[in-house]
Amino acid sequence: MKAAVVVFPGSNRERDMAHALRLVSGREPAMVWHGERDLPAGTDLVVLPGGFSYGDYLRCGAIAAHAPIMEAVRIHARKGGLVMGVCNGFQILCEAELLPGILLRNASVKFLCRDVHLKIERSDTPFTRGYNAGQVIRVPVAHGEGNYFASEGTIGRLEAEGRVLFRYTDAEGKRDPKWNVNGATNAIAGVLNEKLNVLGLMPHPENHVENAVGCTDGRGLFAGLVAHFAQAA
Amino acid sequence: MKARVTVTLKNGVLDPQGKAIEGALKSLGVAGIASVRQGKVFDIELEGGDAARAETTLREAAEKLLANTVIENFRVEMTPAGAPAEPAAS
Amino acid sequence: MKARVTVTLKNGVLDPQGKAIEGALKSLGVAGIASVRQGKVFDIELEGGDAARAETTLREAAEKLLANTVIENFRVEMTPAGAPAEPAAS
Amino acid sequence: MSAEPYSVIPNEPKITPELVAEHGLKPEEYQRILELIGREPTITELGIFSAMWNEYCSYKSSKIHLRTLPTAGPQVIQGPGENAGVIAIGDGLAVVFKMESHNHPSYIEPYQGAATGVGGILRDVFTMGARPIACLNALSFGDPKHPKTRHLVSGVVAGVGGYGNSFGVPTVGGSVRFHSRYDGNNLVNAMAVGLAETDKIFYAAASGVGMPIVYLGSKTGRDGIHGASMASAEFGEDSESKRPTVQVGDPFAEKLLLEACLEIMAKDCVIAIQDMGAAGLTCSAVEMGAKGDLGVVLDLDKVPTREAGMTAYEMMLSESQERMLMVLKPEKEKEAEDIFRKWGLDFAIVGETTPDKRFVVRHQGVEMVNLPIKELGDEAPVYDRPHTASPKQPVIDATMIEAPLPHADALEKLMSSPDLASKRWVWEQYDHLILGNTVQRPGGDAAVVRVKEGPKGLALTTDVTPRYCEADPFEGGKQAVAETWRNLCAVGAKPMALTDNLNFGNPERPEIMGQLVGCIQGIAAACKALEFPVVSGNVSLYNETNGRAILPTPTIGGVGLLDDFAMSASIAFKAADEMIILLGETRGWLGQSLYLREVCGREEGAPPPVDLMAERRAGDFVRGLIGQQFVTAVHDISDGGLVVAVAEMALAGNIGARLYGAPAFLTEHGFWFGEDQARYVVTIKPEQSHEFAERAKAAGVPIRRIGVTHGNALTLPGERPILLDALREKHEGWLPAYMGAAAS
Ligand SMILES: Nc1ncnc2c1ncn2[C@@H]1O[C@H](COP(=O)(O)OP(=O)(O)O)[C@@H](O)[C@H]1O
Ligand SMILES: [Mg+2]
Repeated sequence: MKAAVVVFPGSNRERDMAHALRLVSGREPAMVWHGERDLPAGTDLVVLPGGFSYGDYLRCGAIAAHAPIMEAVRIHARKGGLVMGVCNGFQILCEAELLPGILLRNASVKFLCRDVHLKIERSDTPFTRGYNAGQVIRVPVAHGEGNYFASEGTIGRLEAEGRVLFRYTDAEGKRDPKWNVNGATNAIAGVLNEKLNVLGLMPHPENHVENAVGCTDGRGLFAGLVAHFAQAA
Repeated sequence: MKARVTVTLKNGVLDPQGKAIEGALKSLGVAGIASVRQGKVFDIELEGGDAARAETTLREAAEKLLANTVIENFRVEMTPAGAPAEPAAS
Repeated sequence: MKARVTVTLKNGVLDPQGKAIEGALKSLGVAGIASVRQGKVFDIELEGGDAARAETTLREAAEKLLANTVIENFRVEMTPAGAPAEPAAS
Repeated sequence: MSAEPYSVIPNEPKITPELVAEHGLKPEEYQRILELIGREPTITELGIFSAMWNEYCSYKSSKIHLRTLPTAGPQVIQGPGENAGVIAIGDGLAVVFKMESHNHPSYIEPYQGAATGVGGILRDVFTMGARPIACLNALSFGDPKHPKTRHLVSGVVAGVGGYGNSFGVPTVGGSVRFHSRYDGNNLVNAMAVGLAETDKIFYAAASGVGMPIVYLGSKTGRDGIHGASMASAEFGEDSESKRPTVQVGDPFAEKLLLEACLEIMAKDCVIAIQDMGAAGLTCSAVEMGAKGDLGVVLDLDKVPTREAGMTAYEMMLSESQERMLMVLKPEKEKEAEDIFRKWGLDFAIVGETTPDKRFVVRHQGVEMVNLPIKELGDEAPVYDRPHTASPKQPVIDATMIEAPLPHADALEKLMSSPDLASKRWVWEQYDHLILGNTVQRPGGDAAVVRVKEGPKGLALTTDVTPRYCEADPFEGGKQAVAETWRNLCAVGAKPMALTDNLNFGNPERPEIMGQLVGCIQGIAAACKALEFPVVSGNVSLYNETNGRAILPTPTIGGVGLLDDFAMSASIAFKAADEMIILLGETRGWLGQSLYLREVCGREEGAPPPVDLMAERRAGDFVRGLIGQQFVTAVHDISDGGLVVAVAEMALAGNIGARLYGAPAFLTEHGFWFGEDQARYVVTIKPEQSHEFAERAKAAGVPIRRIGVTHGNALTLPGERPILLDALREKHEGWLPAYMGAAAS
């Protein structure tokens, strides 16, 4: 799997992401500066990592969505290539309209860093084939603006088309407002685009890939992607 | 030339910050507040003196960047010449 | 009754947001922007109909919470009855 | 620089006694300036003197006492005197760390004050060539009932998080306390820890004549002019209305500055580098020159400014954030500039080094400053201020104290009291996981972060018990270091070195000066006995309002080293039916205990004495046990005493405990709640009890079996069981409930 991690000014989880990709795929990802206009040739997966691109000023992800590299990301997605935005990366994908909706301020209004439980809604996507549908994993969140919001119509479509991939639940996979860490509509933690090749998610699977620091529940995502490309090859 | 772009949340869009402020005002003992919604203003200085062109520029800026029209509305106002750059210290 | 409290940074206080937005507009090719400073607006609904009292309440709210007068100025405006709650969708 | 003719120094406006006083300079200090330069200073020069001779920069009240602190050790690469301390941890790696206060600014504008405090300390660390890997913060607030406290907590915590989260460094530990003596003077002490290679450390001392001096980072505005002086003046009734411009932080700019600085350092462009902190351009330029025995010429026309019409005075004293000054290798100019441009930062050559040891500043064709550079720092006044020792407090006899509540009720009360209640509400607002190396998250004794990919790990903690320091500065100073040491040992780390942040009231009052002197003596004694040197620190004085000082608060930040991070111990009970053992001697010391304060409503008595040799024996013993995986859980005993420690272990592991009775020769409440020092609680597998006892005997550490892990409740002999779920609700609930009462 050839992964490219896009680095914006203010990105700060790009090292965490690169570490997880390296650890699970055994291959060093390319780090791509936001000012570039092209992705490295042969890129399979583009990752927009977490952080505070442009200081999160104006709206999270709003300024980064217009970065020069985003045109290449758009083209990659249009051609069916995989794109994954985590946390700030998710916010950027929404602002760039590669994903519907927007991430509002957490309902608590505070930044929150804690482990959450995520229910994997389906396993038949390249991002989740390392998991079983209905499986619950534990991964951390670290954000102030992760409260997913979209018009009623959009939410209805996302649900109907099975494009909600991750949801905040309790440890048993049950939905409960207490576990909806940021107040997201329908406890949505991650969504797909129509073609199911662009994913945005708020939590950080890249921070749970080693037992020594947390746990390994996040590995499945990366392992699934590796398997996906191995099969495709 | 100076202008102000005001960006506010559309009706129906959740405003956690506004809600929190509402609650905080109540517990601070400020009485009589029914609801609060928070928005943004951008005070912009423009080069050149063509007001019509400036307005076009600003609408472009707002549409492209300053507002996310999925959830926000915006309004552009040119500041009359001689008006203070910021509200008087209140 | 409705009102708007506008909070802006005092002159000379650093506005990293404004600076970043300025840069972004430039690189988006929006021409003619000399500077941007960002502020906040609070659209507030008040209980009761006494405008004078409402204004006192709002000034209190602004001083206690909405603005930090060390770095910010604020201005309170009552919205004339019948005016739209939000700027018309632009 | 070029030899253009500059006109002579103007002496406008005239320096009047009022102007001198406004600059915080005493008449005799001004006299000293006149003698030093042989003429009347310009206003800019006066501003420079006031900044350099101010308490914050010159340490004039504390200097002679700070000199007594042990600062050496085989691990020390750089002790106090640079931007941060540096220690070696093997494998060619060094840890760079320091703590600093931002107390007054955080009272005036809690969010920005705290944020810029974090920004400042991060800059100190990466200026030396280290990549920051962790932050900690020690916060002291006023009485929870004081009307301003909630607002301050909310703003400070948001500010600490806002800066660190965006910058991208995990905030892994700290402390939060409340006491009415911090009403009007809250404390924000921020610590940053970075990692560097031992042979790539950068220092402030310039070298070479005619070297370009480069200004890096954000532009200069009129932020925080007089900020440094403000930090040294007592607050009065009207201080809130006379507020100077506070600095606003831009963590985004700082993150770019970090990356750009590390990049030019890696490309070998840098001769010397210094961040602009208190008194900005003045302090940094003077220090670079003075440390390198060189003069400096600055041309202010080249300084990137944010506002039009800034005067030399304003530029020299501005405290705009996210700026650096660097002496550049001349042949690397283009390369360095390109790097800064790539990161979108200002880069301007604003001066050069000269051979004549003068500090010269020019602006718009006029020489505004021409001062002897060495004397600016070296000749700053140093005071041996009169000090009186605090009166000794009586030792409180536990048998004379009645237990007003059943112990179970007392425990619940303590666990939900402001100082002991969980601080989760705080640290969940901090990204404590970013960078992916956090092995032990907040909530334990010390945080543990992995060093690169391991196997080494660093243990980090901040500690002090101000009420002990108030009652007995010497014992309190000792205790602060001892507790830091203990928290590091409790996770299995070898304590390596510490940084201190000495927060006190007005040193011109002999009783306050006495607290400062006493605490420093106590710290020095403990550092010596524990071989735990001080490598950096910061002093914050004049923390008082209307003559009422804060509790003496010498915060200690400790760094420990683990050979294998995976072997670190945690406080959580691991399994049922394990043996719970108390290590160390218990005398049932209730004087100055939280039990006495929270349960009996009395704040009095002598604090527990610290036997440093016992501390050392116990710490070394525990560390050894952890290294051999002989213990399953470890917690040190501090605030609240033995049963609070046990309760924290039970909550962390969600496993209860059945406790045995107190020894007959002690009062029960003294045994359960006394705050005797040099103690730990550990759990072991029952089958190891015999060997454990033998080892303890050999190590000279007293032990006592106090109970067994069991069930879902904590049971003290003869009392109702305390269900863990109920206890957790109280322990976790206090702070959110308190803060929830207003979301401000
Ligand atoms: N301001 C804070 N920031 C981060 N962590 C904190 C803060 N305050 C407390 N903590 C964490 O909460 C835990 C308990 O703190 P404390 O009671 O001071 O510990 P100890 O008694 O072991 O020194 C520690 O892990 C500490 O790091
Ligand atoms: Mg401890």
